[in-house]
Amino acid sequence: MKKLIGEANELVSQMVEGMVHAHPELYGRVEGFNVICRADGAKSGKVGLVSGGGSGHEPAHAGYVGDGMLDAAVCGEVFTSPTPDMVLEGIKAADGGNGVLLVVKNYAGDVMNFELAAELADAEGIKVDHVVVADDVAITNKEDRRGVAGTVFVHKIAGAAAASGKSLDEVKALAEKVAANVRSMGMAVEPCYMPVSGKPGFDLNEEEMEIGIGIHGERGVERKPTTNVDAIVDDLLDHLKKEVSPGEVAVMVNGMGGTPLSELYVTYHFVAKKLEDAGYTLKRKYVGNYMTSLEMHGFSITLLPLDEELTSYLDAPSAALGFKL
Amino acid sequence: MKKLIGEANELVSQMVEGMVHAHPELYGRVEGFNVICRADGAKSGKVGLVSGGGSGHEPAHAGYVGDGMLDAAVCGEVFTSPTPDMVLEGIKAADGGNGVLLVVKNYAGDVMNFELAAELADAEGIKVDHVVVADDVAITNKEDRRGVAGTVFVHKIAGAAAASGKSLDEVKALAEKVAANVRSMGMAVEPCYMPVSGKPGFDLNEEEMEIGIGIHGERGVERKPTTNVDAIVDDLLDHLKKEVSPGEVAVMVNGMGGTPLSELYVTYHFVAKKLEDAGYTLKRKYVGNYMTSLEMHGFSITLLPLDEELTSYLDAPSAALGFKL
Amino acid sequence: MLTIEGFKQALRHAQSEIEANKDTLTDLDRAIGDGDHGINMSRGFEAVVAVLDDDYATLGDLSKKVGMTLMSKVGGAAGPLYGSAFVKAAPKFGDATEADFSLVKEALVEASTAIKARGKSEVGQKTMVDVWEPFLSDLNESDDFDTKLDQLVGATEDMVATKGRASYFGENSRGTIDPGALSSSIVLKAIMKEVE
Amino acid sequence: MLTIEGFKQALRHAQSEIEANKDTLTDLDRAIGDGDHGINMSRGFEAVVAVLDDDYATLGDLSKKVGMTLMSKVGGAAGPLYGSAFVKAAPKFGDATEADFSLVKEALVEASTAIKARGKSEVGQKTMVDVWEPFLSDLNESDDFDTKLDQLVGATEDMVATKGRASYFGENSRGTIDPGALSSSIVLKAIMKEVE
Ligand SMILES: Nc1ncnc2c1ncn2[C@@H]1O[C@H](COP(=O)(O)OP(=O)(O)O)[C@@H](O)[C@H]1O
Ligand SMILES: Nc1ncnc2c1ncn2[C@@H]1O[C@H](COP(=O)(O)OP(=O)(O)O)[C@@H](O)[C@H]1O
Ligand SMILES: [Mg+2]
Ligand SMILES: [Mg+2]
Ligand SMILES: [Mg+2]
Ligand SMILES: [Mg+2]
Repeated sequence: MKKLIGEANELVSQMVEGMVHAHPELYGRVEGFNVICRADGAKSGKVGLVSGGGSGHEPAHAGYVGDGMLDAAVCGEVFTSPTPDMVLEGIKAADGGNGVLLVVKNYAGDVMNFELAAELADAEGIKVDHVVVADDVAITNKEDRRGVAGTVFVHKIAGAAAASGKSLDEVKALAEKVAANVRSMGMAVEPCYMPVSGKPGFDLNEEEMEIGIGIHGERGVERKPTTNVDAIVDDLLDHLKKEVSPGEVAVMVNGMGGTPLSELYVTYHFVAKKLEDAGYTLKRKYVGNYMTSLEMHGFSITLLPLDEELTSYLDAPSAALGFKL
Repeated sequence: MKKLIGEANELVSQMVEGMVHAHPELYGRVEGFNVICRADGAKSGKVGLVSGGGSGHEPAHAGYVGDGMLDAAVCGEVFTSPTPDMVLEGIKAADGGNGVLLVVKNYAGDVMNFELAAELADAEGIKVDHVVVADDVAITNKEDRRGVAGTVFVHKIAGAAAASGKSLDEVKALAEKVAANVRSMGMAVEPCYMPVSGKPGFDLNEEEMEIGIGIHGERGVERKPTTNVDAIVDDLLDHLKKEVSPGEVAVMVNGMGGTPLSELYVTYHFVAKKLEDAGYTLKRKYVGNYMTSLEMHGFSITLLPLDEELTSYLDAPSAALGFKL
Repeated sequence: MLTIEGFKQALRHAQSEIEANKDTLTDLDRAIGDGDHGINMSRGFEAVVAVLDDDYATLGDLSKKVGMTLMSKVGGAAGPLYGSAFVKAAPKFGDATEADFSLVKEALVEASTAIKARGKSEVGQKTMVDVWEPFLSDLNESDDFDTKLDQLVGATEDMVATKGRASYFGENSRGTIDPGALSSSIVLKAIMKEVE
Repeated sequence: MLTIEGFKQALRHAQSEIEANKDTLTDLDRAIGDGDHGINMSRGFEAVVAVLDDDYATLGDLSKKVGMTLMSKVGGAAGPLYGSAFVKAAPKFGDATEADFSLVKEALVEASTAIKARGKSEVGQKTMVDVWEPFLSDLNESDDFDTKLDQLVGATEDMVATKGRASYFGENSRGTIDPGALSSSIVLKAIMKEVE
């Protein structure tokens, strides 16, 4: 395992430091916390939007902070949910007086820490609500599904709705509409390595790949012999097509952090062909690193059924570095 | 070696196919060639800007096609300069009647193939000129220096100048001003793997890294024991500071394709601190994957001394996916 | 009797045991989770030890401080669970400066209840609950605490997870001990040792 | 005498030898370049073989077609170099339908000159020029072509590169044969075999 870092336990703090230094026009840092907020502070009257989770998913979540998307990103230790006090700082930084919506990925830790923070914020008189994203179809049981790359669409659409002046309830309803319909599935040919322990999330030999991975280095739900990406795409789409009917969709081919962009576009080439053959209309397309897992080599496919409302929020301007429009 | 591709010899063609399908509003493909041009065709009266080279450097070069940057990107086989007939197609696609500037990275193959193409274009009555970028200070002899990440600044500044209506000579003069002053140096802790042969560019054991790598999987000029990134940054900056004097600069911390964004920001954190301590003013900062080498795990640092002219072109709007402003 | 000093001693002991088992905890979590449990617990208990130099008037104050510290340092799933445990045990300890076996047990039952409530979990889901709940349910002062805890930890090996990250692997989660169960046994052993 | 059929045979032979040495060429380029020379040459000569089924009226036509094909299929540095070589040899072959040793030699000297001009290179820089130029400079019909070519290829091993990618490694480029020198010897051997 080779890491381009300083001291492993200062990784998140130095990353946040670097982000704020590189983009001072965009980012501020909540003093003493690994929390990134808007450089220009909370927008009075606007519903605040906060997300976060463990670090290691860059550009998520700080890369989605900016006009039209998030107001604060809470950066936990690598692959470890942030603590309630941190999330509370994010909430405070995002609060413009009209309530704050938390976008939470469905992990026991994230849900508990964000809920605790919401309780603390409530005690301080801040109106807080939250939406849980659970888009990973690799997990059969819907309640247990992980929140993965589909979360980015929640950020984008809820962010645009908040920017357009919608109320907390309205923004939440939109976020839930996205969360209810977005579906993702991922795979990897190489694991990522935990910076502190130096260990890979799983051990694969040269001929194996993991299907149905999460974004925290966890093993997939199935281990298979490697094939070319044409066949891999078939495999993932088989799962996704069971839950998303043909029609107009947004598709995202998301890199896991260590995947060359050339491979993502080759992958997208197959995804597009197969979906169109199956009767889907690819109304919006996104290819790149959106929700990564350190240097993992792999990708996920996300589908979001689109109507006019969602499309218009998806297309709304965004200043966020990870989703600039 | 694990690759997320279909047939290795169709990689570039399928990647180009994927790019054009994903971004039809931005890209067109020159029929029958791995050449990406503007969806809306050459801009009449504007100086055309063409770059390219081997593939495997994504988002370079297609990611820099768009309003305010390139008009065409010529995508050779992986790490192999494109052929003259391909470059000629790029030139034709970019020609708006006022001449075309080629941005060429300083490799024997690129220089020869682009020169041959310029001769062919000349024979067809198209005014063509070129600029050669050789920013890699890892190579002592200035004439032999490779063109690496600094090329992106040439694209950006020449692109903005062309978009502003400058003549071929003026655009060329600006491109040469950037090329004459920009300096880069890179390193890697893990090699990349050639898609066709399946072989790594070099073999490193767990305790070694390569300093002074290029962007084609070639070994660095020095092999050393791995250290933390703090010390690595010192090493690279020592070389760069010899050639770029303290003052206002643009700095780019560029990922080689397999480097997590978190590591790039940690790296940037050290770069910024050390440069500021040494009397540099970081007027513009860029952190991300700009000029990659497949899945290589490493980074490069680029410095460009800035004056008002260069700064304003650097800040001009750009629709290119890899440098959206 | 658990005194304030004894409680502190227990926490210092827990910290050193977690440190000694850091890699084991991480490896277990690597097999059926995301490989950070040892790191999270180590970070949290290091922070706990750092607050032990302060003076505490009551066991309740100390327990609350420990809970708040864990809550803000551990992160992940374990953070809110351990944090809630100590925070919710605090009122039971109340103003006491020492606690006999039955008060300790009552406080720990509060802790266990807090874990289940926060985690929306119950016995049999292959989590730390499978140590806390059965350990406390029929606990006697004369029990061999360590042996009982070891058995409970061992029993999680054959379970199939239905809560937490391990649940993603379904049947494949069988065959590995739950990391949170092991860390719980470390913490409970350290406390019970000071009660004896 | 090199006939049109003999020239075609030489190119087919070159292709199969390049295929057989593809990995060697790539590995040499991996050591002191970017590891694609075997791949580039293989792609180029496969395309050359594909155009050999066509009819050609003259050796010049064939040589030009081969050059254009290599130019548009090999890429990298080798593409324009080999491409220019065959394109520039074509006028020397002219309208001839067969060439004796001295005409072949003249045409190859043109090719060698074209390589140097296109590559702005000369003898001693550890490139393919170190095969082409000395091989042709004192070539006699009675020479043992293969042995001479093998010696020239071998001699590049000890050189320090000052042109092409290998030059990046300075002194470290010593100890490896130049890949372009090896591919050049393959091509030249195949042609000379048909002249004999
Ligand atoms: N809902 C839950 N209820 C009780 N315990 C849980 C729950 N979810 C997880 N755990 C416990 O937490 C442990 C994992 O902690 P840790 O690895 O630190 O957090 P994370 O899973 O967020 O990485 C598991 O081994 C399990 O014992
Ligand atoms: N300027 C030059 N003059 C002559 N030969 C050259 C020159 N540059 C490179 N070569 C030859 O080309 C070979 C490399 O070809 P290849 O690997 O296909 O291209 P690239 O270097 O672009 O990857 C070298 O081994 C060398 O013999
Ligand atoms: Mg975790
Ligand atoms: Mg090459
Ligand atoms: Mg864990
Ligand atoms: Mg090469």
